[in-house]
Amino acid sequence: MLNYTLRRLMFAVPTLLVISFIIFALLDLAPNDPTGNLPLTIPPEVREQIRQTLGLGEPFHIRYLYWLNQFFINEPLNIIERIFGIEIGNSSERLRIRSWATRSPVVDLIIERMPQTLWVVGMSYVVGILIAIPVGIISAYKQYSWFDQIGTFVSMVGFSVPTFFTGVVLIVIFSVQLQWFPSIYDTTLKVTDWSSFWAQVRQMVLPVTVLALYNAAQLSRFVRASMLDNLNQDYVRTARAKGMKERVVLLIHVLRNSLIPVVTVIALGIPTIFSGAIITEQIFRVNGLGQLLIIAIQGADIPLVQTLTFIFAVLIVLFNLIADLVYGILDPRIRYE
Amino acid sequence: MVQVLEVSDLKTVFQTHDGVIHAVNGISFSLDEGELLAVVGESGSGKSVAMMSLMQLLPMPPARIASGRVMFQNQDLVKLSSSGIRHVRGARIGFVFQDPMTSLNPVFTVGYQIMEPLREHMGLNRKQARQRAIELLEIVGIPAASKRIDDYPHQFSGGMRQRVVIAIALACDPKVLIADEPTTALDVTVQAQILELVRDLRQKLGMAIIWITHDLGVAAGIADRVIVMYGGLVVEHAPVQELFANPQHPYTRALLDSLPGRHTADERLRSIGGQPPLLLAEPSSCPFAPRCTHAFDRCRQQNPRLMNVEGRHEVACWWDPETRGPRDVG
Amino acid sequence: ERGSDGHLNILYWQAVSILNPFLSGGTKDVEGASMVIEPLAKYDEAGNMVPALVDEIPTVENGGVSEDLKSITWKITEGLLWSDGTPFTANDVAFTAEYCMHPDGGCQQIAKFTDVESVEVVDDLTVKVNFSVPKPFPYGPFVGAESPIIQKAQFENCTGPRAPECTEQNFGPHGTGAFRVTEFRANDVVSFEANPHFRDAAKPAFATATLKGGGDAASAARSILETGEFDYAWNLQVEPEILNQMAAAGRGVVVSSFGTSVERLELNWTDPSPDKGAIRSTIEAGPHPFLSDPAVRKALSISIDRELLVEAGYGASGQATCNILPAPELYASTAVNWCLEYDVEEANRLLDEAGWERGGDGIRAKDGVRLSILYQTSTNSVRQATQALVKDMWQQIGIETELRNIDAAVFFGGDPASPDTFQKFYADVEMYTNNFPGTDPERYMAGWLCSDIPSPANGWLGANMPRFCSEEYDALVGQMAETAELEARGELAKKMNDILSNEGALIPLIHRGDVSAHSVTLEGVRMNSWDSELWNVADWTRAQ
Amino acid sequence: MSVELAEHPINQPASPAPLVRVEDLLMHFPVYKGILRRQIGAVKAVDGLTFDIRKGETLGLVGESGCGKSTTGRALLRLYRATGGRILFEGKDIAALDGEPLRRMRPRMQMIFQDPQASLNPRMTVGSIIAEPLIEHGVYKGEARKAKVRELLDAVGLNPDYVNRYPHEFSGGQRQRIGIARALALDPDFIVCDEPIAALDVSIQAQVVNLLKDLQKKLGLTYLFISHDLSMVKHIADRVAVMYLGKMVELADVATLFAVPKHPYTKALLSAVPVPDPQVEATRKRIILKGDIPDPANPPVGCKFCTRCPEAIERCFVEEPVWREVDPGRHVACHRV
Amino acid sequence: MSDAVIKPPHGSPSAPLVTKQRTLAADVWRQFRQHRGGVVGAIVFLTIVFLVIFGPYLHGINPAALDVRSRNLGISFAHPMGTDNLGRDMFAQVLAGGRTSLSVGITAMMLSLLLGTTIGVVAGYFKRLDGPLMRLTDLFLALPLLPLLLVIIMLFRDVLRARFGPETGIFLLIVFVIGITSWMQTARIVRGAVLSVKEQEFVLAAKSIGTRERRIVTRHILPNVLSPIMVSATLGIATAIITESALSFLGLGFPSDFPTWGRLLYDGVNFMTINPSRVIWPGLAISLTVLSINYVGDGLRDALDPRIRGR
Ligand SMILES: Nc1ncnc2c1ncn2[C@@H]1O[C@H](COP(=O)(O)OP(=O)(O)OP(=O)(O)O)[C@@H](O)[C@H]1O
Ligand SMILES: Nc1ncnc2c1ncn2[C@@H]1O[C@H](COP(=O)(O)OP(=O)(O)OP(=O)(O)O)[C@@H](O)[C@H]1O
Ligand SMILES: [Mg+2]
Ligand SMILES: [Mg+2]
Repeated sequence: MLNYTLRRLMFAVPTLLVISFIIFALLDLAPNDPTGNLPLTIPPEVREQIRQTLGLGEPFHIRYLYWLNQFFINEPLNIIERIFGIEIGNSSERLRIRSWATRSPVVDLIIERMPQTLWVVGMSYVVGILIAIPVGIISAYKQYSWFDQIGTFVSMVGFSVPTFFTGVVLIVIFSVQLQWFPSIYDTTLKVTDWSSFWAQVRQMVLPVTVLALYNAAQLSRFVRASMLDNLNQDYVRTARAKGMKERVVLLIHVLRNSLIPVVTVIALGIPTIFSGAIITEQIFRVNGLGQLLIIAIQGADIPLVQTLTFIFAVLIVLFNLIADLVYGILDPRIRYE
Repeated sequence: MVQVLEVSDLKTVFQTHDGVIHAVNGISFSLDEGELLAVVGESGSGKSVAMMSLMQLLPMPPARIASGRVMFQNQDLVKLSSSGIRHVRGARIGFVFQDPMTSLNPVFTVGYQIMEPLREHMGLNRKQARQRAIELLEIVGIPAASKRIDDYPHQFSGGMRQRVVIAIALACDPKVLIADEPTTALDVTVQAQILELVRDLRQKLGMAIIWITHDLGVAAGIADRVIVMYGGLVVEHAPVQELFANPQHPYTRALLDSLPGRHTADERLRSIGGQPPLLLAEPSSCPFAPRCTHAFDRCRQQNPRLMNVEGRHEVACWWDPETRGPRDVG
Repeated sequence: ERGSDGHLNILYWQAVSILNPFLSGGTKDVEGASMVIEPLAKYDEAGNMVPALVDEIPTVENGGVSEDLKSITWKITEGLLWSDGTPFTANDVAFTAEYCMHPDGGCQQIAKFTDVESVEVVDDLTVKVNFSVPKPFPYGPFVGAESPIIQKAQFENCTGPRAPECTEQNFGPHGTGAFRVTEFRANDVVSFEANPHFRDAAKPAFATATLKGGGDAASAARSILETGEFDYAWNLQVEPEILNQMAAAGRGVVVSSFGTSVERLELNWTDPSPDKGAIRSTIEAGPHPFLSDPAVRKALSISIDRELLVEAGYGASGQATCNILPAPELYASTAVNWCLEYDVEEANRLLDEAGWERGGDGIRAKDGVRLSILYQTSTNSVRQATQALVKDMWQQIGIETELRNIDAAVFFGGDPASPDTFQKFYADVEMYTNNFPGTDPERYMAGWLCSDIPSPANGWLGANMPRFCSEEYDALVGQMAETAELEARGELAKKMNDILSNEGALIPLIHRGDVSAHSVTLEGVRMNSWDSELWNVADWTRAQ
Repeated sequence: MSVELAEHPINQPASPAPLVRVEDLLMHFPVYKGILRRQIGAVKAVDGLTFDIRKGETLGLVGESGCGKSTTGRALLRLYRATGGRILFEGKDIAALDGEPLRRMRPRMQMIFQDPQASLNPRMTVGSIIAEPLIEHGVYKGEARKAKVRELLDAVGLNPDYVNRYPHEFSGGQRQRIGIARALALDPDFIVCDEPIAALDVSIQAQVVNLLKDLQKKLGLTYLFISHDLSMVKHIADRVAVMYLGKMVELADVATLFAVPKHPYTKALLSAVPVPDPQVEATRKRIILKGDIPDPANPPVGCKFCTRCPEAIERCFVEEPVWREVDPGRHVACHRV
Repeated sequence: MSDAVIKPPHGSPSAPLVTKQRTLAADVWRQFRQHRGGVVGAIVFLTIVFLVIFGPYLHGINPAALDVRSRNLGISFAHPMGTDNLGRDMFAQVLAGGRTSLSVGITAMMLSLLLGTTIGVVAGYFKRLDGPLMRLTDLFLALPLLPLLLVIIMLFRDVLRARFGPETGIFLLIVFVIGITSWMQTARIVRGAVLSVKEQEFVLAAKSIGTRERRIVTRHILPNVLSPIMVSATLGIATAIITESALSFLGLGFPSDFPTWGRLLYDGVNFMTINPSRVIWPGLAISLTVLSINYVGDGLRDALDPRIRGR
């Protein structure tokens, strides 16, 4: 198991390097331009000058090496410094990856976005899972019942209706007509007491609902399929023959086994928490990492896009690894290999 | 002899897309204290369904117990509620299934799986249960039981896994143990080990056992009485010596005949032609009639009931091997 | 009374990314910064200059501008304080010029400082800007939201290449404006509180404010007009019927004002056909196969029903126009209004006369040249609606149109490798809006000089998209640079405007206003197209 | 009634020429471990076998699960590439053959599998399953092929009109007949029967065994009959080989072996077979082996059987017994013989 | 024991003699008819396809015809689904949009299936290629989509436009773009399935009769991994239809006056409260299509599996 992990980690490094190179090259080739969103009143010569000061004049491979250095050495050092409050070398001289649009270090921007992303997208993922698992269990346990049929129907509809549509529908109903929930997420809200907590909950309701429904739609299918696979296994009969309660049979014996493949699906989905909710974040102005990425792409803020996409790539590779590990932890047959 | 279990006229059907499958068509038998009853018959003859019906272990739907009584300790098991039967399962009747590879839950330690019924039915606490689980593992002959108790099923060999399954079934000192082909998936040498173990346990614990098998050799070696099933019916029932010495039903005879041991190498084996019945309707005639060489008109019109031949030997057949003609019935 | 009206919620759906307008020329950033830092003088909603940090606007008459037009002297109001409590002096003004004019600083407002030779600190409260050439309009530096004053003490170590590294400063500049920054989250939200050192002790009325970003225009409008969650929202370019419907809820008011923005079609005078290869869309490629025909250009213009475009896409925030320079009043020509006349027959007649015959499919052609137009613009729902309408109108006169829309970051970007930039103009017609900052059109009109044609030689830089080249026009531009007198400058500008329209270098469509909305409870909003919309945020109050 | 073939004299004198000769066959499956996936050992599934199979005879191969019976069978047919040793098929070494030459040898030797369900592609009709070898080797075309398929079905006692059915529509015994028909399609000389009756019902086993015998008589086939049902092996085989943990422990004439087993393992095996006669069962003396079969990746030193052997002496724990001919035609590997 | 019963082994009562040749198509069809969901799905889907193909001829209004004076109309006899904000007939647009959306959805799905299946099968079957191909899959999962699209479109748009004309060119481009960015899930799932099918005995059986690798893959492996492929296919169509709308919205897809369902839905969202039919119809069209294809897929999966077919 440990060996396996180390082996996978070892392979991850070259994979990531290749990915980073391709991302870098791709963005370099892409035709959008950081000055594209400036007002046309800024004359072309000035734009050219801006482009030069952004470092676009340097040849590609030099910029790539700079970026690698910044990403793999400087930024980690900064994070270490920040955590431990120490200074390693001349930290003020250290070049950092800076966003072109905000001129601030990319890593700071990303850290700033974390709370709302985790709150909203992460919570929606959690809620999605919490909906999907019981729905999947009941659908499988009562296969072909009306509950199962409706579940299939709803999840297919949920899957086929895009979030830009459901989001606006919810806003029109719950913010405009009923005025129950705000349509705009306030990222400056700090939870200090019950009323601010309540405000936080209220502002999370709509975006979380939209995303959670979408996530639950997909995941519940997985849970159902996996439960069905296991319900027919012999050990279920053994458990019943031991006189275990039906609840125990289902929720301990079957569920634990069914969750093994599901947990890996869940783990593989976690990177999408950090990247996948672009549209919903836009609609409710959650302004998390998704919105940061989309703004960066639209504004051709290449350092920001490079860093974000590369972090996503790292997360994907990492969670692939974690999925395998979780599989091993849950499944003793693999653990003891 | 004291009867611990009495089954009468048990019928189980499956409701499927293609119609109702009559898997068990009114079987009756009884089980005495401390006795080993073997149930033999070919695949699909309803052995497993019958035994699982006793314990309501079949998925319902599609299965349904159409009629019958299963008297066990003055209770009709068929009429018990789902929580009522739960207190019988595992606690007073243990069950061992065929495939030791799949009948243990792969993600829990064997200890956990043995302790589960102990805590559920006997109200033991964790420590007591664990103690008892180790004892049980020792009883079924697993070396270093206190160490192996925290292992997972996949760390055990097939024979050891089957021992664990037996240990689970024995956990709460059941009155009756039902074993559904517990050695079919095992090697001969391991099968011998398990059979030895069971002989041993019978002596020590003295419980009644129903042993499903399709290996007549196993039945011969272990049973006190044998039931032969065909098409969801009991076609013959006799003490073991009697059955092998004096088989009455053509099916039993054919079965014994098909065994290679009774032929010389240059002889062709005798096989039973044709297919087992489809069970799409309740049998109105003898289900074996289409494959039977001795069948005559009555066989195709009337389904024989079990008739006593002599002593505890019963057979359901219109044909009499003694006279090689119709049986003399009232 | 300062701080008595609680909290002000402003929504800019394009989020503010930095509060230093010298490092980002984006409107949202400039306007966001205008809550904090101010120029010496601002423009009011009519386009008139009003003093902000000075007592009066320097002119030749009051001696503030030298006779030779080569310098301007600003006298700073006494007793002004920065938001950190230190005094505001001429040094800060001079430093601001130094900061922006640093060659390695990448200052995005450098155009404001064109021809500035030096900025002298005469005394603590007097600063003099010297130009290298006579400046008939010397109000470039330090006027308007694009050229505010930053604090020397704060930015001293941030000049040149270090400018981008001063994140703290760029995100929270000290200013003289009504508010000061308490928290800055790039591309998300800025929190402000009232500036305790603001020059008017009674202002601002609001104690705190937030400037939220993100989302799209329609939902921004909704949050003012329908849910009432916000007080003010900027740039609501949404289909008029949607705005009207939302406004019917009665929670907010839509306001608009007109500046110099004109949505126009630029016609490619050169040949953009792909088989020309590298010289595609340059003078060398030769004249356009059919847009070089004045009859076609004219027909294209008069066959467009501009009123319909306004109705469908702009509503109250658009006016049909034939001028590329529709404002200020002084410069607005009336000589080219012929094109406002929507006249399909006339257009058809023109084309018939010019020999463009309709073919079997109803599309006109002459000598094997079909009137088939590739019409590109940036991606934006109103623009796509306009495209669809124009396509339909041109269809009526036998012209076929293929539409294309391109992501704004690509279209308006200057990537020389991309085929889709508006400078390269690999299409027959392109549509976008342009305007000029402030009120002086000189530089803007100079965009159609022969020398300003984008080409590979100048790295496709240049503002002359139609590749229009006329000696007469170039002469007029030269003349304007030497004319100081306002009336005369107006005449010149009108002449240039008329040439462009009559010749059909471009087809002006709509004089676009800015649209914003504010809550019915918010008072004191004076929509301004010449300066930041938030220029008078200090005067905003909450209705009781 | 195609099975009712003309009676041939039974047990024709087996021609002495070996059809297949196996010399020191080794089949090791490498075990990789560690971060670099280095080979750290091997599962010695078959560890040095030497024996002959004579033309026209049936060699029975018995032994416990995992002792390497299937591996031997598969290695003989070159479904595995042997780690060492020679496999002489009519004097030609096929152990080193590869690619097209090997493919051309395939028609000579075929296999019948244990699980008739798993060895038939559930998505192919019986006709196409049986026709596949004919197509692959291009021996029959068009109508002739159809005719051949029907002929084969007839030969194994299936109604030729079943060509368009799918395997699941048949009973276990019938499915096994399909597998036999497929093996016969190319007129092989040698067939490895890998537990062909283990998955069948008692009442059906006899049919299949009869069929195999009939075919052998009719077509002069040579069988390697792998089974753990000793009573059936006794019935069908001419000679029997007993395997334990990758090694052969005893090889003899069927009658001799069952009458006087020499190797302790053979003795134990024979005594473990239940006899369908209560009288015999009640009086029989059983040898119950202790413990489990060791891990073939990590076999004991000395005699492989020493860990379970009731007769083991000290020498058995150090020295591996050699495979020697103790009587004519009788091989044993045991120190105690 | 002379009384043992010896009877011809064939002629099982469960399988009455079938002498009639059965064809696969007929079998599949017979089983498919049994699947209620599948049949309803097929009827709905075929109705949609029929409407989309022949509807424009029956309805007779040009979807591009503008009439600003009659914009944002509700349902009327002349405009069964009302009009949009430029006065275009919604029904005509939904019909025209369906042609594009369906053809993009189906072709893109097929391309992504083809890619995903090929890669999945090769990775699963050939052990040596497994590692590299799975890393490639990781790579594609990690690539930033939008810049990738921008690059692809920049590189190929003009070439394709010149060769196939603006509409077909863009069509090919979109199908290509969606195809190459959505095959990864399929590849993973197929690989997993292949890994388990590969170990089945019938594959070994095929090897033992000398079947060539290529045929083993096409005849034995592929048909047995059909079911996960079907699942990916049904989900793939939905994703493709929605991705197309996102592309169009970004200006990377079809020209803006070229309706597709996704685009109609997107454009309609802001008009939802003025004219609900702007979102209801295209939304319904997408959902119905996806649902019906899903049920058809379920039915087909069952029908194609002979084990289930027999029941
Ligand atoms: N879930 C089910 N649905 C429908 N029919 C079933 C089901 N389970 C069992 N049957 C049918 O019931 C009959 C009896 O099956 P059962 O499992 O009892 O046979 P068995 O004698 O135990 O055979 P084996 O020796 O193969 O275990 C068979 O014909 C079988 O097809
Ligand atoms: N492909 C393989 N890779 C690694 N080990 C293998 C492989 N095939 C078989 N083995 C191992 O080789 C040993 C012998 O296996 P084999 O299948 O030949 O046994 P067998 O005698 O046929 O058993 P059974 O009676 O269960 O069929 C076993 O321990 C098995 O785990
Ligand atoms: Mg059974
Ligand atoms: Mg085997």
